[in-house]
Amino acid sequence: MKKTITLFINGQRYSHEVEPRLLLVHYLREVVGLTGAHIGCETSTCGACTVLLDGKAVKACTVLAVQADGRFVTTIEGIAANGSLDAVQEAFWNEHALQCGFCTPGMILTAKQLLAREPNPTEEQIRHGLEGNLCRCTGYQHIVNAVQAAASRSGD
Amino acid sequence: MATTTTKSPALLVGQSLRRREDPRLITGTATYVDDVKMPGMHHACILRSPHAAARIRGIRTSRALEMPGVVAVFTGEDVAHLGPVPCGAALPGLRVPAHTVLARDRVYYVGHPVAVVVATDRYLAADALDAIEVDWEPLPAVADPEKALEPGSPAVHPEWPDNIAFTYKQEGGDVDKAFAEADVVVRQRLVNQRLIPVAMETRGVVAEWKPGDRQLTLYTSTQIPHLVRTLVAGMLKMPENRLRVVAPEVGGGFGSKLNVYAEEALMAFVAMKIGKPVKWIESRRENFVATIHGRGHVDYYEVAAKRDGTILGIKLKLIQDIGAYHQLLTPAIPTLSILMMPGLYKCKNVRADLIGVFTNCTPTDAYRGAGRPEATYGIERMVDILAAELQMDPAEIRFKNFVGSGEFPYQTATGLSYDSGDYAAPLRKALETVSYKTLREEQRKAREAGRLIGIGISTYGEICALGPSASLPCGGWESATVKIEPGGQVTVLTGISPHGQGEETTFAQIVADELGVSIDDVVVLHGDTSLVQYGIGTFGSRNTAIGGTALYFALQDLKEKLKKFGAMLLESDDVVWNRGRCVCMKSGKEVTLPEIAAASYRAMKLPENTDPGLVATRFWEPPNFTFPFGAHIVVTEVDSETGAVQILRYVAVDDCGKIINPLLVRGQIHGGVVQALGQVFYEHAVYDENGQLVTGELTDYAVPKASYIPAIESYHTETPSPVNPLGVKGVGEAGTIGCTPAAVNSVVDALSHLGVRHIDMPLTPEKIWKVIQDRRTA
Amino acid sequence: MIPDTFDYSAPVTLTEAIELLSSGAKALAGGQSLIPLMKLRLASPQHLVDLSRIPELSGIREENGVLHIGAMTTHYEIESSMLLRSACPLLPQTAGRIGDVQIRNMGTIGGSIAHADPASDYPAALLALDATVRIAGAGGFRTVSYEDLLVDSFLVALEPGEVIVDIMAPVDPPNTGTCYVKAPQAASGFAIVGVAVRAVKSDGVVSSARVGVTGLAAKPFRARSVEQALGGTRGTDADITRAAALVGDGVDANSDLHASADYRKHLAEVYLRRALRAALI
Amino acid sequence: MIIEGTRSVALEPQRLYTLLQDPDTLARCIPGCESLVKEGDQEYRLKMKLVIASVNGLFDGKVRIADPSPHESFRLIVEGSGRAGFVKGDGVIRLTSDNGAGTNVHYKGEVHVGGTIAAVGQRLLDMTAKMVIKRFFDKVSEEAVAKASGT
Repeated sequence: MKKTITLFINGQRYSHEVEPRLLLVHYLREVVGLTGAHIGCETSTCGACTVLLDGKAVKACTVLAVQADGRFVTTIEGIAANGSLDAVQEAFWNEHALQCGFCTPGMILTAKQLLAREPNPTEEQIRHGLEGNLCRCTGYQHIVNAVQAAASRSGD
Repeated sequence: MATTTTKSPALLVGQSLRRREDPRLITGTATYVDDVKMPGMHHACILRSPHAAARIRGIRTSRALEMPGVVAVFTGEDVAHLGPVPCGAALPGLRVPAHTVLARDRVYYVGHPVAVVVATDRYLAADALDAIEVDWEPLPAVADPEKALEPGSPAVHPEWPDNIAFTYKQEGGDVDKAFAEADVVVRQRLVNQRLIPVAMETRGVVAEWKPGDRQLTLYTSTQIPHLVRTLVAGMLKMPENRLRVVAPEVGGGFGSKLNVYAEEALMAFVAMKIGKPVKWIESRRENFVATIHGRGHVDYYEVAAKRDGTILGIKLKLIQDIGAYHQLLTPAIPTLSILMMPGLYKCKNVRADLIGVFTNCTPTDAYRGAGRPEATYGIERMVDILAAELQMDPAEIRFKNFVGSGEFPYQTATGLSYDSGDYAAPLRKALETVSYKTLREEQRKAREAGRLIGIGISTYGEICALGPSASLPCGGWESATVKIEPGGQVTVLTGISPHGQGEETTFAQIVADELGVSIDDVVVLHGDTSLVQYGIGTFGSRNTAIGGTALYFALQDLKEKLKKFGAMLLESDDVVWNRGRCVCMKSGKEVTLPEIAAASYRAMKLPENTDPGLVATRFWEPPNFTFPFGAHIVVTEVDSETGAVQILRYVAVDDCGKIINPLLVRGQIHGGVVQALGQVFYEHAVYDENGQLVTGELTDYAVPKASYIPAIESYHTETPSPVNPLGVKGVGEAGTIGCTPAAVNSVVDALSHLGVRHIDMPLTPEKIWKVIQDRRTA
Repeated sequence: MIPDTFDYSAPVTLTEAIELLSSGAKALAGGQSLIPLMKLRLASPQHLVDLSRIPELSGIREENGVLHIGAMTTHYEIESSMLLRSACPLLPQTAGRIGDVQIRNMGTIGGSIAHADPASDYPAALLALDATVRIAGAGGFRTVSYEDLLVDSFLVALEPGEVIVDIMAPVDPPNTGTCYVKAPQAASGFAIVGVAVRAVKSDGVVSSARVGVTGLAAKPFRARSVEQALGGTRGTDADITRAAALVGDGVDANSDLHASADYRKHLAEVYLRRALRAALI
Repeated sequence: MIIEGTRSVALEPQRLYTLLQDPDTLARCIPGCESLVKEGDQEYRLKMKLVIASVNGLFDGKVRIADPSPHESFRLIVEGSGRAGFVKGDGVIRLTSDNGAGTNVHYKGEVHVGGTIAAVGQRLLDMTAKMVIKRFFDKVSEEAVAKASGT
């Protein structure tokens, strides 16, 4: 009753035999060893587990690993290329868009997708776009600033 | 008063440096408890009571034990030898129920731990949990603290049928006289609803026992690793030096991790019992019932005043919902509210009667602000109610009653000594920022056009830098060790345990300035009891004011020693320390810090009465709290059709003393304000009459989302504290403390012309709509 | 929070899926409602059939003035579809109000319809659009109106072994105004009430108006009395106010932690007024 | 949670009262009832499977009839628990003639819910309770029609 799945995670191919009930977030964290996606709730509310599945932000705690079979996954560990930070990572750092850091990987990946879909978002678009990611520390202000900064940087 | 020997423009204190903690956090490479992995690690799941009150007639674990991968199931009897979950606070006559690690014959709240399953895999542990059979006999429960005080109410603990956990009184001045002489008395019942802290990372523990070394290591998501070590060692009856507690990366606390929990001792017990490392990660559902809640006040206020607005006296009857047990500081939290009763005002006559009440609910304890937001909410709402009664402007009545800037140190009626302040300054700045007069005019016009615009003001004071040791059951000092390594780099070991506040950066800024080293050469370590000297931890906005001061003094000690070595190397008595080098005043020759460090460790020659090496440790006891203050103004618009509130503007002017890093201070303010806006508009831990928590997940308990809140405009005034040489006061709770009354005052102000005087939080659209309906039909 | 064990199949043909579902398996669409329930162990299906790999269940196309939306089309695909934005803007507008962006990336219209959460967003729009649903089963295909598919809260008229294939809605004729507005519950985002309107005017007179209401009652419904009251009027503010006042008549409104029945009815009226104004004025 | 409502059933009060006391009828009418076994005087053990959406709740509990006032009213006490949580309901059912061949059934009671369904299912409780009651009376009505036409 186990299934063999093959995923392409951060550009690398992984193949494992897993129980169908294994959640993608547990697969990434415990089988593959990528612990950047965090688990903050079990009701698909908080977004701390957000990863990109075929380029789209999804909550990895509400996706089965078997559903991701054959698909491409990008985690927070995979967005800095050749040791240089992604523009959104850099902006989060510069703008102090994180405190405890627990929501940050999910927040950054959602922000990346937001900018991919809307390169010049308004503040309102940013706030709505981040509705699926809860942060309890920052009050969101610096996160909004960071997304704006990343947008203007990539627009240069 | 901060003394540095140079005015070089390169000083880092005061600069908005980006954080040195962030690279690991933004790349997903930080290690939180759930990221800790060990060979042979097992997983634990905890069975919790679904009942608020019930007798346990029996527990059958045999089916669970037969499940695949299950190695053990433990129940209350198995851990009966462990000490109770500690209550650290002491009050005269305090009733402390026996708080065992697992329930034995009876449960007292939904979420009460009953049994623990240990399996080789977390999925298998979860499966086995369902196979434990408990024979429950449900009992009547009580969830409302005021109902719990009524005669005939179910007894939470049968031994205390009145449900009173403690009573406490405090009085200053002559309250009866003040009320007798008053022109006006206003009264109001105010509720500070129960809240759930919701740190984004739930709690978790990994325990590892090494029998050969008789050494136990606990990785736990905590704000207070050393206190956990002392208290868990006590519960386990184990020598303290056999227990190492590590707070790895901690994903938010807000007071909820300023505690010692049953699971910490329980996992230690399990690891020792099975001889393997064990991990327990709290689920969010567990977190909602098994981690402390905050607030839970019902306050009855009376304020006496003269017709000109002068506040003469304040009376408060405070009912604190304790929950089923005391956690670490539960009974102490409402006493902090009482200390802060008079706020920033000169009222010398106060009386408070506090009753702590047991309910069949999750224990309450410190949650961001811990007693101080409640007190500020009380006085700041009452001042607005008084202003409305006297038809005075809410800003004017505040100016009238402020402690004057020339009156510091100011002795309050509750026995505090306010350190420094200029309370009018932030209010003036906030009023200017919003163009108050124009804004009132716009409000009047909007009202004529049928729009409901409100302007809410709060001016708050807070007690920070907790605190002098006499005020805390655990001691209130803090420690720092600074090591200048042989190569000249600096390692700081701080007794605080930051988890997002940013001291790896701010402390490095202080070190870089004091020693004149590059910030890149400074490493700040914390959170590991085997690495760091004893410390108290992170809470009560104490990190920089106390921990930073301990660091500051350790740095002064090292500078003295550096000078001694410098004098020896320069062969001169007339030397000064000048940012990274020791300079001979006569010859102008100098030696650099790395040269001195090398010489001190090599120790070919030593100055007289001086040991080799460059290490200094300081334990610093603060002489007083610090008292930050500020003013917040909130402009809101109420949708008269739906009752929904929109925040049009939020202006915060905070004075937290000297600012080390403005960027980080702003972050603290934003976060605090939004957490408070959660209380004002969304959050409420709702129990039904049987003690079921009906807001049991994030799908029913709303915390603010990015789209729910506006941009926060954050400004500062800077009044140094004389309590510590850095002049800092603390900022971790300011936003939470200043916000709730300002926001509620704003909404009430929007409806004031309808005769609305008060609405309890959370200000949900339905509640506001009903108030408007009632007023319009009245 | 971990689901019970189950078997899993991911068929690539509809026939295969129907066969598996006929033997008692449960369909998995986007999983955004089902997986949380499974994690809470409130749902424990023994066999999940993942429909995501069946090509004919995806995609949006127009055929003879009728829009066909594959059941496995995600909320985001609907929200961002240029075709729908011009031909039937009510659907993208509604899809854009569902949950959050991550949920919209995974969740599907077919899954949402089959789950039939009475506070979900689509029902209001699909009722207002007079949508029909094509269903495949062992015996072939059948088409039912969306309204008839809805039986009760969380209950649709799907037999075991049946799969929703696509949802069909007409292209908006000229002079059509549509709008979906909702009062979201602050924690979950589900509709406390949600109101969708599709109104067509000809010669300045409302020739047809359809109103779908979600969240208000145990079953989303069409507010026929409102529709009748509007029909034939010029759709002025006064007409709208008069018609919207009828929305709660005779409705047994839901009441829960988040909103009382009275408040829900009141909100439905207010939001309906707003939706009608947006659609008509 | 207070549950209150009225239903009309096409059977006169005397016969409806008898029908509602009959365990076989109840077993057919209680939604999801898998078994109803007499355990004592007016007391039954109930096993039911409640299916709401994907939620599949198995409940094991007791049904007790108390304070019978023949043809007029009785009290119904239902207790059940399962993995999803536990439910306790206590209500009074009153039958009054509708002055024709039928009965107005008025029910009022309190339902307490605990466990997972209480913690996470708040927004569904009210409508679920209504739905269960509706399904119950729909079945009772069917039985009543059968009874009425069968004589």
